Formats: sequence, C-alpha cells, structure tokens
Amino acid sequence: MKVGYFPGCSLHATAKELDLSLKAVAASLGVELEEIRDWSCCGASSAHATNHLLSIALSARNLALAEAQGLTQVMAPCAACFSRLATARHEMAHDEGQAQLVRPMLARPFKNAVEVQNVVALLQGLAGEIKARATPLAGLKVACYYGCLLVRPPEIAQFDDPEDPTSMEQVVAATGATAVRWSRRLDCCGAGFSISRVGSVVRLGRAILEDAKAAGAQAVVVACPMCHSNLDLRQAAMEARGASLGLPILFLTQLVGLALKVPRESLGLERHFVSAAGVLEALAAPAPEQRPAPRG
Amino acid sequence: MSRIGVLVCHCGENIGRTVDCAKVAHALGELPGVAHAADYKYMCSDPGQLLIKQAIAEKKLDGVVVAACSPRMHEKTFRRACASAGMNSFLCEMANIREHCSWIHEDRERATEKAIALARAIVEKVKRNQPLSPIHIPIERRALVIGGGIAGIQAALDVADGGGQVVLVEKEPSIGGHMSQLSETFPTLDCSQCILTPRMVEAYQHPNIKLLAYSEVESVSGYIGNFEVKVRRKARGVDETRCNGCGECQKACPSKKIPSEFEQGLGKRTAIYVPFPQAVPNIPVIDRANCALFKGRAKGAKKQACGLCKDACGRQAVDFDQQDSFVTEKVGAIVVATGYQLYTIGKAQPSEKLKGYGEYGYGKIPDVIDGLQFERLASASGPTGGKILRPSDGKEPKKIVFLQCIGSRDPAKGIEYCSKICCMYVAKHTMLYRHKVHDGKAYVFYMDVRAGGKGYEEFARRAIEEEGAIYLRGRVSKLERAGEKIKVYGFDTLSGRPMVIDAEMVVLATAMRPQPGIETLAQKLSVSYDGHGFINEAHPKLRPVETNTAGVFVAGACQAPRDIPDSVSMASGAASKVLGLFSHEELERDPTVAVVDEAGCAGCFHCERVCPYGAVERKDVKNREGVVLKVVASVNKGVCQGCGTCQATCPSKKVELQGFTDEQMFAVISAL
Amino acid sequence: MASEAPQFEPKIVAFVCNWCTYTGADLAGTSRLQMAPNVRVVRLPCTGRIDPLFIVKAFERGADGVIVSGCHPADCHYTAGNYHARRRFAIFRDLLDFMGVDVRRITFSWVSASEGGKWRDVVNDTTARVKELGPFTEYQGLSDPWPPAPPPTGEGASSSQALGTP
Amino acid sequence: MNELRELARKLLGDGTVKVVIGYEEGPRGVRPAMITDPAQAERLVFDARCVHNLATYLNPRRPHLARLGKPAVVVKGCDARAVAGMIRESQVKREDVVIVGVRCGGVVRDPTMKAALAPETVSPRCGHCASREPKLFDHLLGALPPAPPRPAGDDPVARVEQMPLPERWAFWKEELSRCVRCHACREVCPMCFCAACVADKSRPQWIETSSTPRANLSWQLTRVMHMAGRCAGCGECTRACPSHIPLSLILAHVARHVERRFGYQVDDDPSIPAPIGAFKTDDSQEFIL
Amino acid sequence: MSDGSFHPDSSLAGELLRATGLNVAVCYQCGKCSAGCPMAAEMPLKPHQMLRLAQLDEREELLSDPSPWLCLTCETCSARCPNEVDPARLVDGLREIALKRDPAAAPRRLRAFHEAFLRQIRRHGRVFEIGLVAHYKVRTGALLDDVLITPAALRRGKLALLPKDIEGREEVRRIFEACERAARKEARS
Repeated sequence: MKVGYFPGCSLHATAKELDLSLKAVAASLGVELEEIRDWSCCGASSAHATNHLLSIALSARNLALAEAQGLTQVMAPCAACFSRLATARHEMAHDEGQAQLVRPMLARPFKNAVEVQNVVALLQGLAGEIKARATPLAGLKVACYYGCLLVRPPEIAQFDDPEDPTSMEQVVAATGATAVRWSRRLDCCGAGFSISRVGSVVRLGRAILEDAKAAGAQAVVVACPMCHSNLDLRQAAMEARGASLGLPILFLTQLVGLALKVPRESLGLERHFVSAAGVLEALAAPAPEQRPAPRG
Repeated sequence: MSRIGVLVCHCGENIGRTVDCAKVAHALGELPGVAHAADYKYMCSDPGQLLIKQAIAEKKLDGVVVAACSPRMHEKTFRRACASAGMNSFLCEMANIREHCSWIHEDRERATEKAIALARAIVEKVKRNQPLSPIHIPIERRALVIGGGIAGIQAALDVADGGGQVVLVEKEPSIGGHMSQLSETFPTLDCSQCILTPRMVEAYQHPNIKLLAYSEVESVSGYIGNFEVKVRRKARGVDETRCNGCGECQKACPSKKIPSEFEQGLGKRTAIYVPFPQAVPNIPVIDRANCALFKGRAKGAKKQACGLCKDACGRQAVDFDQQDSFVTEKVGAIVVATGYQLYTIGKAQPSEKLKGYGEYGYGKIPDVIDGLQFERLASASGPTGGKILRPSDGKEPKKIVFLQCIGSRDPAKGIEYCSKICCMYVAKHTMLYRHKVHDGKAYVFYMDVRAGGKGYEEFARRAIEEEGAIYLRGRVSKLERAGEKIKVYGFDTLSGRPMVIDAEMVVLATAMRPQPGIETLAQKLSVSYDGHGFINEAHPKLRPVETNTAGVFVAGACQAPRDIPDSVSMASGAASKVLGLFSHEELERDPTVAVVDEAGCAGCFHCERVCPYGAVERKDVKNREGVVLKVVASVNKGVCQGCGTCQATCPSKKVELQGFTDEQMFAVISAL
Repeated sequence: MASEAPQFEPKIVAFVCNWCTYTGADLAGTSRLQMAPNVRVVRLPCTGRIDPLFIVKAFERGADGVIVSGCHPADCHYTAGNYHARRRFAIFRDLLDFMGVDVRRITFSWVSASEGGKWRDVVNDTTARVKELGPFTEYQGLSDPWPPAPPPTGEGASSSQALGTP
Repeated sequence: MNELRELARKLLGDGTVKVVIGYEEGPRGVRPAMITDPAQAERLVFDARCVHNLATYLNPRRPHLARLGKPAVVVKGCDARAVAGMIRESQVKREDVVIVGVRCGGVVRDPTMKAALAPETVSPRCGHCASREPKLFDHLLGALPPAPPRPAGDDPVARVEQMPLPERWAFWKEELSRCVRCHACREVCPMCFCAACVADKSRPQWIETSSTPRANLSWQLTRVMHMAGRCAGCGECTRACPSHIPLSLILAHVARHVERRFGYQVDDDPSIPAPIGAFKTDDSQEFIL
Repeated sequence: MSDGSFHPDSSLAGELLRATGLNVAVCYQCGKCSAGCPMAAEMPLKPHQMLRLAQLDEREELLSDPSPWLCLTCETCSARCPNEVDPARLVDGLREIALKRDPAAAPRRLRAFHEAFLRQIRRHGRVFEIGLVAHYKVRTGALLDDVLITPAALRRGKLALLPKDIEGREEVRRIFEACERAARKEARS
C-alpha cells in the first residue's frame, strides 16, 4: 500500500520523533510513504489568521504537487497541516469564486483530485494488522487526546464523530494498551499561542493533563505535533502552577511502534521533555499495577 | 341561443384601478348569447349578489359569469346566489380578473383588453355548461381512530358519545400513550394517571367503541364515507378471550431483567408482561425477542426452552403458536392521532440531518436522563415510587440541571422548530423536584421561556419566584463526567458570565418528533406530511383538523408538537368533524367527475391504466338475451376525484370530465 | 431582436392545474408581482387533463406561445396526474420538434401554490422568448392555400423562405 | 409453403377455426386471402411479397370478418406485434384467435414487385429487423431464411432529424399539403380500432375535416400521439397512403425517442405494458422548468 | 441561509458576509459558543458578544477589541453551534477586516509571531523554528521567556538549525504577492 506523505515543517524539527516513528511503523506495516516533492508550508494558523486566500493558496500548492506526482491521497501526520490541506481541498471544491483566484497561482494544472488523510485514520485502517502483529502493551493506561483539528470542523475533517470520536481508542486497543475514559479529549490545548501567549497555553494544557491524570492515565497519546510540543514542552511551566503532572506525551505512532517491537531508538522516545522511561518500565514489569510514572 | 349574464366586479379599487370595468361589461354585452352585462363595486356584497338574482329572474338567464376575483375565493358564494335564484349553480362561473389581471398589471388599456379576453373565454365556456347535480354517496357511520393516546381516546369517546361507532387501533399492547407515563401535568399539577385512567377504561367499555390494541393499520382503500381498512392484529401470544389479567404468568416468567419501555429503561419487566399496572386492556403480551422459548425456537432448538407462563396460567390463555391475524373494517371517516416520540438523543439517528449530541454524553453518563425518564422518576407509580433518585447510585441528587431546547431550535444537529411543551414541563420538573427534595437546587438553561397559554406564564414564574429554580439564559456547551458529579459548562448570556455547575443529575428536555413510520401510514391514507413527518392539515388556519384527503382528520401531536389541552381540544374538533359528516343522510360531492360514453367506448382501457384512484371499472354491455356484446369502461362516481387524466388519454375522447368537457375547453381556447 | 419588432405583443395561452400553478398564480396576484399581460390562464383540474390537442388548437387559433404548468412531482393533488402528463408532453414536445415546430414557443414548468415568484418568472421569460421568435405566422399560415409572404426577420423569415414562397 | 397449407387444411378441417387469413396469388402480386374451405387451402402462399399486415383483419372495426367465426391469421414478426397490441388492449382475446407465425427473411416494398430481395427493393423496415421470428404464435412455420439486405441509401429518419428546423417545417408542410384526408392510414392500421375516431368528432371538432396543411398536421400529430409506444411499425399506413406521404418516418422517429427515453420497444409479448399510461416517479424531465 | 441581502454593504454585517459568506444575523445569542470557548475566560468580549456587536454594527468597539485575536480557531464553537452560524469563521472574518482597517490591529506579540512565521515561509518555503523564535524575540523584545527552552530543544534536536530552502520558493513568493494584491484590491473596493 502506497500513501502520499506531507510531513509539514514541524516533523523536520520539533516533532522529528513523529516523523521517525511514523516511518518506522509504516515500514514494519508494509506501508510505503511517498513524500510530496518540494512541498511547502501549509501556512498554518498564521496565514489562516491574517489572509484567508493565502492560507488556501499555500495548501493548494501542495495538493497540486501531489497531483502532479500522481498521488491519489495524501497523509498529513500533523493535525494542523491535515486541517489546512483538508480545508483547501474543501474550499477549492465549494467556493468557485475563490478557486478561480487561486488556480492561476499554482503554476500547474489542478483537478483537486487528491484525498487528504490524517495519521489516525491511516492507523485505524491498519488496526487489524497491528493487533495481529502486536506484543500487547498489557496494563499500560493511556489517555487519547484528539485536540481540535483532527475532528473539527466536521464537514472539513470528514473523520469520526466530532463529539465522541473512537478511532484513537481503537488503535490503542489494537496495541493492547488501555484507553482510559476521560472528558477533555477534545478540548483545545492552545497550540496556536504556543509561543505568543504562553500563559493561556499553560492554563489550558494544565486543565487537560489534570483530567487525564485524574482518570488514571500513565501517559497521554496524541497525533498532533502542536499539541505534543504544548503538552510536553510546556508541562514544566504547567507544573510551576501547581501539583506535578509528570505525564509523558506519546505520539500514537510511537505507541504502535512499541507494540510492534520496533527498535526503540527509531521511535525517538528520548527526545521528549517529559521522559517516557516510567511508562516503558511499567511495560517491562511483569504484572503492572497502576502507579504514577516517575518524572524524567 | 343561450342567455348569459355577465357581471363585472370593481372589487372597490382593486380591479377598477387598473381595469376599466364598464368597458369590460360593455364589450361582453356585445357578444352573441349575452343577454345581460353590468358592472358593480362589490359583487360579493349582499346588494351585489342581489343584482345577480334579479338579473337571473328578469332576463331569464341560463348562465352567469362573474368577472371578479379568483374562483378559489368566491365561486361558492356566487354559485349559491345563483342557486337561490333557482338556477343550477354549475351554470355559474367566474373569470379571474383580479389576481390574474388587475393586481399584476399596470397598463390600464392592456389590462382591460386582457380582462375582456379572460371573461369572454368563460362566457364561451358557460354557454356550453350543463346543469349538474351533486353526487350522492352513502356514508358508513363508523370512524377509525388510529392511536390510543389521549388524543385518540378523546376523539373516540366524543364520536362514540355522539352516537357514531368507533374502531380504535393502538399499536402498543395498551392504550394510554405518553400521557400514561407522566407524573403530574402543568399548569395544574394534577396527577396524570388519575385523570387519564378513567378515560381509558371508559373507552374500553364504551358500547360504541371497538378497541383493537396491539394492532396496526395494514392498508386503506376507498374514499370518504366508504373506507375499507385492513388491520393487522399482532400476535400477543395470549388469547384475549380467555385471559383474565390475573398476572400469574408474569410471576412465573424467569427472565425478569428486561428494561421496561414504559419505565423508559429505568425499570425492569418480564418477557411476558403488561406494560403497566393500569394497562387497558389488562392483558399481557409475550416479547418474543426476549422470551426464552422464542429465542430457543429462533435458534431452531428442538425441545421447548421454557413454558413456565403457560403452566402458570389457570385459563390456558397463553398460546405460543398464535400468529398475526387480520380484520377488515368498513368506516366512513378516519382520525389520525399517532402522537409523538422524543428525539432519540445519543442513539443512532433516523436521518442524516439529526446528529447525536456527543457533547451531552447521554447514554454514557448514567445520570444524564431525558424528560420522560424524569417523569417516571417523579411518578408515584414509577420505578422509584416517586422518589427522585440517580440511576447510577440511587442517591438523591441535591443539584439538578435542566437543559431546554435539546434537538429543538437546532438546525445544526436537530430540527428547526420549537417543540412547544418543553418550557412548561421543565418548569413543572423544577417544582416536582423541589416538592420532593426540599433542599435541592434546580438550574435551568433556556433560550426563551415560551409560556403562551392559560395559566402558563404564571406557572413558569412560580417556578422561579416561589420554587427557587434558577434560570440561566444560554445553552450548555458540554457535559463532563467529574467523579460522582457532572460538570455542566454553560453560559449565562444575561450576566455575560460562563457558568460551570457541578450537577448531580442532568435532565435533557429533548425535542418532540412524530412517531416513526408516520410517513408509511400517511402514504397508506394518501395524506401529505411535512419535511419532519408531521401530518399536514388542509389549511393552517381555517381547516386545522382536516387533511387534504376528504374524510381523513388529524388530532394531537402527529400534526405538530402539542401539549395535552391542545391535543384534547384538537381531538374533540376532529370528532365534531366526524359527527358532522355522519349527520348527513348521504354525502354530496362536487360532480366534477368523468363520464364514459359507453356507445362509443372501444374498451381499450387506457383510462383504467392512468386513473390514480382505480375509479374506472369494466362493464359488460349485454343484449336482451344477456349475451355480452362488448366490455366498456365505466367510472365509479364515488371513487372518481375528477383529475381528468382519463379524458386526455382516451384516443377517441369518449370519456368526458363534467365541468371541463372537450367542448367547453375547445370553446375557451378558441375565445382567448 | 425585440427592438426590430417593437410592436409585436405575443398571445400566450397557459394551461395550468387548479391546485398548484393556478393557486401559485393567485399568490403572485395577492403579492402584486407585476408581469407581462400577454399570458391568458386556462384553469384545469390537473395537468393530467391537459390534452396535446389543447396546444395544437391554441396555435391554430393564433397563439404565439403556450405554457403548460402544474404541481411538482409528488405534489399532485390527484397523486399521479402530473406524472402521466410528464410522459405525454415529453413525447409530444419531441414530436412537434420533429415536425419542425420551434418548441421554444412552449414552456413546461412545475409551479407550486407557494411559488408566486416562479410563476412571474415563467410568464415573463416565456413572453420575452416568444417576442424574440416573433409571431407564429408559420402555423397560422398553414390554413391558407399558400404560405404568406415571409416577415422581414426572425425564424419566420428563414423557414418561410425554406418553404419556397412563390 | 406446404407446411402452411397443411396446417390450414387441418385447422379448417377439424373446425378449430372457421377462417384462415393468409396470402394468395392475385392478378397483381400477392393479396390477402380469407380461406374458409379446407379444399381451398391450396391457394395460400407465403414469400417476400407478403407485405400486408393481416393483423388488421382482426380489428373489431371489421365485424363482417368476425361474423365468419374464429380466425387463424398468418403473421410475420412485425405483424405479431400488432396482434399482441390488440390483445394487450383487450381488442382480441388470445383464445379467440389461432396465430400462425411464419419466420421471415424480409419483404419487398410492394406486393406487386418480384419476390427477389435487393437493397433497392427491400422494405426499409426490414433493414434492421430484430424480430424475424415471432415470439407470439400457436404454430411457427418455416426455417429462418437468411437476413435481408440492408436497404439502399442512408437512414431517412436521421436525414429528417438532421435538417435545420425551418427546413424540417418546410419539408413536412410540403408533404402534408398533399394529404387528401382519405384516412386510409387509419383504416389500414391494426392499432386504430376506436369505435368512433376523434377525427370524426364534431362536438367539438378538434380536427378540421378540410384538407388544409393545418388540418392535416393536427390529424397526423393526433394519430402519431395515439401510436406512441403502440405502433407495430408494419408501415402499412405509408403503403396505403395515396399521396405517398412518408408517415413511417414520423412513427419511426417517435418509436426511437420512446425507446431512448423510456427504454421501451413495442414487443409481441402482450404481457408487457405500454409506456404511455404508465410512469416512473423519476422519469427524466429536462424539458420542464 | 439568507443571502443577507438586507445588510447594507457599509454595515459590518455586510462586510462579514462578503468576507465569509456568512450571515451574522442568524445568531440567536444562545451563548453555546461562549460556554464552550477555551479562551472565553480571557476574552473581554465573549464569542456571542462579538457576534452581537456585529449585529448591532458596533464596528469601532468590536474591531478595536483584542478578543478576535484571542481566538485559537479550535472550532469548538462552530462544531456545537445549534444554528449553523459558524462563529469561528466569522471571527476569522473580523480579523481580516480589522487588518484591512489597520494593519497594526493585532496585538503586538501575535502580530510579531504571525509576521515572523509568514516571513519564514516567504523566504524559505518552510518554517524553521530557530529562525522563527529568534526573529520573534527580536521583534517583541521578549528575550527572557523561552530562552530556557531553546537550548533544551536544541539538545533534543528539536529545532532545525539551518534553514533549507525549497526549490519552489519563487512560486511561493509569487503566491504571497498575488494574495497580498488581492487583499489590497478588496480593501480599496
């Protein structure tokens, strides 16, 4: 199976480990990722917040490239990129006036024929395969965190129930780990403000992690690099405001990687600010009973 | 030479302003066969009508054309006037020079010219009109009432008390409908069961009412005064004639853990069961999906898996081999009173449009319930004996949050319309709650409080002013399970403050929707329904309990969201329409029906194929010896509705639609 | 086009059903929607009653255009009259076209009781179109032993020339 | 041919039928024959000159024939469609007629021609005939002859269809101006069985009786509308027309349109209902606003 | 939904309609958006209040308020809005209108961030955090916060060090120019 691949800026930097783990997992599941040649940034929230046309045009360029490359679907592991590309696809299809403005900017024919997919959908599709090949991560309790852009806005994301999604939990179940039931899976972590308004990010992130912890999670599983950097990199700041949290933030791909016994070094687990060592320990332990993961 | 009278109406200024009525009258006066032509300010006024009568008498008219407003407005008026002057009313017709002329044109000259043409055409038609007499059809003085809720019961009783016979069909094992599930009713807080149960029994015992419970309408044929209805009597598995309702079978039934529909899943029942103690008829039914015996049979088990109820029954009433049976009833009128269902929140939705409201966690958070469930909790006969207790842990909630407009006024996930009753029953719920839990706190998130109705506003105010309910104007974004509690994330738009409440129970006032399957039933009755499935009334203001099919009436919440008083008065309205119909010796119908010229009919029966009503029958033409010479088409006047499709289809034009004959239409076209 | 024949006011006959289009036309009236005065409405119970001969006769009697209008599918007061009419006129329209009649002179439409505005548009559009096409002299001319001299412009011209006038 | 005569003799002999309607040799080519005497069965012939659609003799408008008693009728595939039509529309009871189907290799334009089939002589309707073997019969005779040659020249219907509108109008106006309103087209047609024809109706007189092009047009429009989805396509109307008006073109065009639009072809299976008088709720309505 | 034709073009509602295709009059002020908005607590004007002011055409008060800039575009409001108003998109619209009116409308830090971010894309076709952060710091003078993080990030190889340009950067630049032209045209009209 071949899938078009749009890494997005953060996967070459902040979220290198997502890139790594994804590639490792894909390889072990026999999925071929074909990167879009010479892709450019989707524009992210900055373009979106200041010049709508620009946000569409920048993303559309990448879709056009994929098309030229003969790809039928593109998978964007970064939820933000996924959302931007999906939005571009949607608006190019439904807002003809705008589409006429954008097409000339693309410098190549554009039929808008490329499906946009996110990493969770990809793994969900492979859940059976994963379950079959996994060494169950028995006893590991994780909280699946969707954040905003995987499921919202529904007409764009076209993915799972926007209020009560289950796809991540399905993948987690396939790895043999347990997904705890908690409330804030869909709350926003404030990614858009990760640099410009740290205060808000800390406030929002803390509320989310506290809820996850209260629900008995040993780690939080995410699929979005923005969410990840916020919850991971800002966790220290959150703890500065109250009780310690010590919740490692894992990418879904990393969790799957662990289950598939992909060599750990290729999962980039060591790159997190909040160490996942505790979790891994818990896994190693024969009869794991719940315990707070030690700080890394 | 015919003697037509033409009367041109000014309609005050409405026609006169743009049409030169005098000129129209004069022009038509010139036409051959027009014996009288005049114009007048208001033809529909008494003096106006008098002019017509005088003209008929003095000028010995054999036809009248009134050039005025739309015939849909005043045709009846003027035909009546002509009839009272001794002329056959069908010799009078109208030319529409208001809606189709004066109101839509400005150029006086051309408008006048058009008015003349329109009137001239009708004059030519009327010259060829035949005196017609209304068609008389016999009436079956029995009514079918579909639905045994309060509306159906009321309609049935009113018709029965008025001397009509009634067949009352209810699809559930017992009549009573949703009202039997309610605790107290607004705005009087009188006990629902106490006022309903006697009516149920009365309906059951009424000599003029035949109750078919646990039955559904299979098919309907015929027409007003003469419907034939096939009813499916679903197999109860219990012989109604033998059962005496002692209840031994239920005691014996081993599967006792089945969630009770009547208790909205808050209580349990057995597999052979009577839905609730006061059920009418008080005869149990076997729930084959959950009965051990039938589950065994379904699996194809050789030996009988159970049978304890049968053994327990002293009267051999239990019959595992009972099959669905059918009865056919002849009725003259039908009342549709199938009632409502609640928006099935949290469950799979029937239509793409409706989405489940994951943010409210219904079905996931045990102490989030809907309005009917709260009614059961509050009901003295309910699963908690009238105590307000949490389904999760049976504790008494000290803080309840009520959310209004769940599904209602919500085009995004629900439906646009307002369900009308929620504001009132939520106010009621807050009171019932306070009466039972004195130190309890009730919060209500609302958008508007719609309390139109006698004593309603006062009632709603009382909830706030005397019973201490706290009303917050705004919707709730999300319910969150927080340990024992439920976090309610709302907003009070009046204070402009976010409101986060730690509730111990949340009640969703979910929207009212028509019963599932209403569309199928409507199609069987060929009545129309709106986009939501609510039955359409014939006219929103003037014919609220009639449908667009003659002889079929509508009552209660199957026509629109309604509360009990509205449903009951609507039911009585429908009943009075039925009795009005029954009060006639026979039915009079507009004689716009097709008539076959049997001599000329070649018997190809194209007409038979196109007739939407199956009104065309095959008729043998015999000679004196009774030898069939040929088979021709013939139209059943009772069934024919007068669309005229047969005539346009008949190659030799040997079937004619009275009032719209080829000769008339030919004349109209030629005169335009 | 219209400017070349400024005086020509076409005569258009509309055959409409009583329950939808006639009521819709009434609504247009009560809403005072102004429209071209060229259309004369003939009221019938149902489009099912409308015979192709009505159209033929209308043209014979000097109509330049015809409108046939009734209830939208599924809305027929008689449940199926409009479906039968739809088949009938699908064939008849094609037949006329094959015989060389310019079917742009005939408008078929569904106009419901609530579509006063749509009725206004149907009336105005048809009137405008028929104005462009000019008088239907070809048809009326048929009764004469010889076709009339061709009018200066429009469809009429080309076709009458094709008829090879003496 | 002997097969046919044998059968006729038998049917008449054992009284199964009172008359056999077939073809016989006449002074100018073949002509219809009504055989009532077994001995006369010898007269029957069948070859490529048997153009006539004998189904028309079952038409209830011919009571004098009905009086002869139960008929057997010789039908080609195309004629069988007409018989089926009359059964479908309750003009003939299936049990009241014995249908003698003959396998057909095509016929010539005119019964007076030689039986030899050539592109110039073959009847246009045989060109693409798909029913050279009737499906509706009591007896089916003969071996299936080779398919007839394609008629010479291009498809006349398409030719008219492709004319520019004004030219089409002129074409038909010219053709119809020759019509003398003898109504031979109606008289010969097996599917024209109305007891009283609309063309003879005087109140109102939908169709003028004069023979102006206008009256003739409305007559043909009416007739063709009545034929839509019913016409067996035997072409007898055209053959009967003394003014040689190519009526078949109109009927063929409509038949094609009906097939395109409703996927219906006139068939010799009486149980298949005709498209007019039926409907689908999703019939295409591209021409309706 | 209504085409909003009843909005005079000059009105804010009319402008929003042109910018977003949405009709702000559809909002019936139920407050569900504000109830679920993660930033509502920090907004002087809650989402439904912004829509209300737009309905009342209180242009100045609304466009000079920071609230629109505090929206994270998490879409919670739009996903839950019962009347299909799509507040998130309308707030986008407000921001675009505000920028047209006064390019300095956005709060300094936010503006700086967005500018820095877009400059990166414009220059290299992609974004490189180190450059981004550095540039942003300079523009805001917020030199202290996050200095803790960056080295840590570097240690974990989290920040790509050297900008690597894509081949199509010319294309990207042209896209930027085209869009800015379009924006200016819109602003003039």
